[in-house]
Amino acid sequence: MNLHEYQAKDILKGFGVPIPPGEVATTPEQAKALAEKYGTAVMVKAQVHAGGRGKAGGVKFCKTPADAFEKATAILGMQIKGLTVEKVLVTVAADIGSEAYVGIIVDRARKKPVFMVSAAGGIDIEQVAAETPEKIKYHPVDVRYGLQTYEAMQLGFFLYQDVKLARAAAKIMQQLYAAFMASGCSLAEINPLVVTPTGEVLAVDGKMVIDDNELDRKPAVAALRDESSEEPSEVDARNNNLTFIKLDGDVGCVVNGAGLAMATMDLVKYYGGEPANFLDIGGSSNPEKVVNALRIITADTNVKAILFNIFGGITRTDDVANGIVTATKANPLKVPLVIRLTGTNEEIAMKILTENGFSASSDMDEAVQKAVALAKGGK
Amino acid sequence: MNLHEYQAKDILKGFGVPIPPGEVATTPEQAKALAEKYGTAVMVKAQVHAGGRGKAGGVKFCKTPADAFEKATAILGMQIKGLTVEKVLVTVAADIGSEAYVGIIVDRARKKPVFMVSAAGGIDIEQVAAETPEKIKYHPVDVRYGLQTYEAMQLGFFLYQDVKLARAAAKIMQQLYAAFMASGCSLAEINPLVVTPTGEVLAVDGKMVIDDNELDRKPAVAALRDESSEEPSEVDARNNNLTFIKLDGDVGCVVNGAGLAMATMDLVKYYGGEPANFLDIGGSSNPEKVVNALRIITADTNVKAILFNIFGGITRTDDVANGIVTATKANPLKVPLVIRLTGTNEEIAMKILTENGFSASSDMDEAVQKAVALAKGGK
Amino acid sequence: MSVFINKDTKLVVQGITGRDGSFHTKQMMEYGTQVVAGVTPGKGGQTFESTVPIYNTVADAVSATGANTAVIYVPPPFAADAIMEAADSGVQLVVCITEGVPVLDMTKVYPFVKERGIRLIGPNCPGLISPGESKVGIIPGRICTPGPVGVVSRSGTLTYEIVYQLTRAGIGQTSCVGIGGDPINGTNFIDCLAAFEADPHTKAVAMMGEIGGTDEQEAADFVKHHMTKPVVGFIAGQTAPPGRRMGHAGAIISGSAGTAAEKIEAFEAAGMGVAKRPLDFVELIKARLK
Amino acid sequence: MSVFINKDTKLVVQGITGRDGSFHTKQMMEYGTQVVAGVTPGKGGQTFESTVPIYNTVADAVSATGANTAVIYVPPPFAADAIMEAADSGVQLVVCITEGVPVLDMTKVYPFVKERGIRLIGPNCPGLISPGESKVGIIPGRICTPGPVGVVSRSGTLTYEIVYQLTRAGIGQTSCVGIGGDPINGTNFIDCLAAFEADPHTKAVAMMGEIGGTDEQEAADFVKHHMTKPVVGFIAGQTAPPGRRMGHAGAIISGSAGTAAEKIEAFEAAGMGVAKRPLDFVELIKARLK
Repeated sequence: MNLHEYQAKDILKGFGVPIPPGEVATTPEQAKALAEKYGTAVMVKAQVHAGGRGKAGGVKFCKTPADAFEKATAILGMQIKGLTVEKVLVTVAADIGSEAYVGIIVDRARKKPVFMVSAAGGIDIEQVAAETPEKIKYHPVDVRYGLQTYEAMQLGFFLYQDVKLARAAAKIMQQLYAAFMASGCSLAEINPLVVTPTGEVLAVDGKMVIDDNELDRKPAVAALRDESSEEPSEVDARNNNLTFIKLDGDVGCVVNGAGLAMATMDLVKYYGGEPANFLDIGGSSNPEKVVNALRIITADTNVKAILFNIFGGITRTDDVANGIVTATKANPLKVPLVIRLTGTNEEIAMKILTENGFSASSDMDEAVQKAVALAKGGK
Repeated sequence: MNLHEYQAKDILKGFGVPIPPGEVATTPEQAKALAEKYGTAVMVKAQVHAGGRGKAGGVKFCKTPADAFEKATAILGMQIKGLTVEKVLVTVAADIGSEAYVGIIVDRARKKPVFMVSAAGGIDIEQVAAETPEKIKYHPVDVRYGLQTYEAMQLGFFLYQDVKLARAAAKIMQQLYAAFMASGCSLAEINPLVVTPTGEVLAVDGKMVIDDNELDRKPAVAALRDESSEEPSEVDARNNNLTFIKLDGDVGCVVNGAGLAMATMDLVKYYGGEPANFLDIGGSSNPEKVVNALRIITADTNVKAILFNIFGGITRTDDVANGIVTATKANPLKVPLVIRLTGTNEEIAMKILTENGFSASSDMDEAVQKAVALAKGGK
Repeated sequence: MSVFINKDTKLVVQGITGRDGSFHTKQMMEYGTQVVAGVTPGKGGQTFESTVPIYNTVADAVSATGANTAVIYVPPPFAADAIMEAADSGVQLVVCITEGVPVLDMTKVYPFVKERGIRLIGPNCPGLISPGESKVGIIPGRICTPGPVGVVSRSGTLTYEIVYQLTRAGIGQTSCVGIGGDPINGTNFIDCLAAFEADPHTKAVAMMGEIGGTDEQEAADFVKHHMTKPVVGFIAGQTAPPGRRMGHAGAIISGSAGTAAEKIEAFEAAGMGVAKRPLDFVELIKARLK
Repeated sequence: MSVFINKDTKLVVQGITGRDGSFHTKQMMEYGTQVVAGVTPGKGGQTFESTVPIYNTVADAVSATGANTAVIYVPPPFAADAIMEAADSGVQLVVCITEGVPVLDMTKVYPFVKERGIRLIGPNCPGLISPGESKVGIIPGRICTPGPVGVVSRSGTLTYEIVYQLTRAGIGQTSCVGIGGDPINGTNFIDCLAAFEADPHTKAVAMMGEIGGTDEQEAADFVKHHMTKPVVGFIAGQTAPPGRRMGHAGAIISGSAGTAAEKIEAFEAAGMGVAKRPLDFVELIKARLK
């Protein structure tokens, strides 16, 4: 789950990271009032889950409250990478002497959180990594011990020669690490970390991505989810414990397991079709999930055929069969349905389906080819 | 540093440990008022840094407020192992179904905090350890990971068969561990941990000993020190960064290093004398320490001779010499002084002493024999 | 005849009385796995299906029954603790089926398990099966048959799919190992490839990867330099749009190091067979067993 | 000729610009120790005494100078971090002089150091000296002289006392190691006894213990079963009242396992010589060197 800049900054502030004052506005009037309150130049920054806000014109410097009003008017309602800007962050504009990058990600290979720091901040760290990799220092953290002061100081000295700045940066890195761990992040970054002309070290932008698996035990973090900034069908799916990603094709797919779901999409394409979505009903199944999956898929008017591909392990195929029966009884389908189903409790499932007038195959290639053909209006 | 029961309980309560309500009283009137406020039977418990309070009559059950007044009158001012009771804890008397022991100490051999738990609580755990060692479970904690839930549950099941009680105890152990680590303890214990007839698990007594080395960085814990309950000369010494323990002999000893200080005491005894104290001026020395050491030792009227035994390493013997000169100029000594001094900056030290009319030896046995003789009025 | 588990595997089931745990324990018992104990705190002293003794802790279960392997079916918030409990109990192999374990929990669990020299498989995995000998986890037993192919996969159901197709084509398996799709797991492709290379009965290996991460590239490198046996690989997610997370934490293309194209290229560079779709495994493996 | 340090010891001093650090660095340099670097954050680029380069971090110091040993003179709140920094920098030996390190810090530092296979001596110790070769720490150099006796002690100044008396009696030392009196330290008696047993130049060992703990008893057991060389022991605190802490965290008699009488008994049972007072070492060692 992505957090907005203002949310990430609120968390970081709670861990002691120095951040310029700022508040959220949803109207130009509010933005103007905040600029007046701060009595200094401000930045007005679009709060959307998209990178490249600056390039898209979503981040503006405002000298006066009137200026803030004007810029907020322009930014609010703007579209950035398909997302509508509903909120702006109005924040005191910091004097910027230098810009550094500080980030933490969970690294698969090292099996640890890894710091990435670079004195070349303010821009895409991916670009720095690609063009001048020597400007990035990577530092894995052993979570059994946490980030020690000496490690933070090594990172601080990588950014700054001056010991005062290095110490300030080291402290911020320890605070960032604490926030990262406490919030259940998979990524947390400060970009840019700024040194002002007076020698203050400040976090001018902040980003956090939360591991979705943490949300159940971190209700305060979970409450930060902003559903207004996401695809409604994906929100609906998530709220029903389904993993759903909308795509542009016409073959609706309901699969259990991410690997098989991807392989199913691949096979749809292999046989000349286009998947309409990725949908994983997950491991432990219950009929309700199937009902919700069908509701979400059929809401997409592009869908011309629906393909179930279920290989029962922990998922019981009889649960899936029951779900199909229940869902189609309540809301009869308007598009053809192809069912492929095998594995745990397959016999029971087949019986349920047959008794309710459905046919099902146990062969994946056969089912996919059939669904692709049906979507094309064939058969 | 020892904490009083009420202080330890306050800390444990802060970590969530369930504890019967209680407050401190310094007068019988206050004790009575508290008993009235709780409206139930209470315990009145002497708050002194001494074990065996119960056997000494310092812990009493009081059915009524009048009873509490009477018992508090008896306990306040009472002497327990040489310490005067200045405070009592008035606490709601818990119904006691069973009593267990839960403690954590830092174990030298395992180099870890170690839990000791026993269903045989309420009495001295040393007695249980000596007589029925199989009734104690020891569990070292790897501080890199902390006390995991499964470990706490193993301990919980060692105490209680019932899963609800085991879970409650496990939670308390995790809270106790958190309090232990956060407060910088060398020992923390709950004895007894009580199960009430209604199935509540409660900490009815609590004890904490803080590692003195933690106090500088834990001001809130350091502030709990109750100097009124300690030997004044030892308080004075500690406040001047000296380690001092008053003994019954007549040879005052000023030594640098605990090992050498003990060996000096041993040697005093070897040559027929009795040391008046243990006094370690520590490693990094400054003349001020010597001044304070002499002040504290000479306040003891038993002292008949003073022996300095300084072997300079990190301690500079010139600092010690300067201290002796300064202190004796300000307050001329009334008892003879024997100085043994060698090691770092010995030449400078000897020069300082000679110039100021002191003689000094570099031989320990010689100096100790001389001091013993002087204390006996010889030479 | 197999890797990691065999006829001598003595299993303790953590979460044996839960919905999934009880269902799959029955399946494992039916398959012939020696299920010697179950664990559910508070149910110590009871029995499961009138035969399997239940204990309050894994330590109790292991000391009473000599279990050497643990399988975990507990909800995600308790999974990390369950893995550590198992790793501390004396078993040598821990298989964690639970899906949804927070990745930061695994940053702590991983060194804990490694320090004890224990093998962890999973989390978020279907477990493993050595056909005809033992099954630990949730892989449906009837889709497998004994034979010469080692199977290793990051995916659950995709594994079943491929094993099922192999079995239907008469190609049996020594062992099938689902290593799980989470960013941090206990056993990786290389661990399994090395085990299959060492197993005298394995003659060829089928390996199913996914987009995201670089495990498949490293595995390909291992195949190139350390394997004498033929390996056929597959990558799921060839058509996945970049930057979107496809269910598995694993199935996200981060940077440029995790696309299907790169992984397939690595397979080809290592001289591995490459299956374009699951069904292709049948012919590719068949050709390599000759 | 020595254990742990010798002519090839290349030392980095942490806290080189502090009061104690600068004083004792000069002493070590005068003694002939190769002090190759110092560390004080913020003073990187400067030099100490115009000759020793100062770095901001130990890692920088080690990579620039090839230091293989670190000695720590930083205040107690920073000592644990300094030990870990040194242990992570590539040096093989870390000597922590600092007194007053919280024991819970050491519960974390100890496994950190062990995992890296580094030897830590201390904290709260005087360091060590191999007379004529190298001195790391604060043991006064002029009280030592080369010779055949290994010295190991929990105490600081008591070590000096005994070494001084040996030297005055013409008995030299291979190495003198002060292991420190804290409850948790990096190197114990047994580590040192084993090193002296393995050192061909050491012909006898003098060992100074204290009341508290059971380290001396375990050391005696080691002497009995694994040492061919004679060992003479001493216990400080024979007259200490029970239950009182005598300065050192070590010097407290807890339970019944740490009295002087018990320790002396263990020495005797192990066939060790027992010194009743420091001076006794001279005759006891002399007799054993013949």
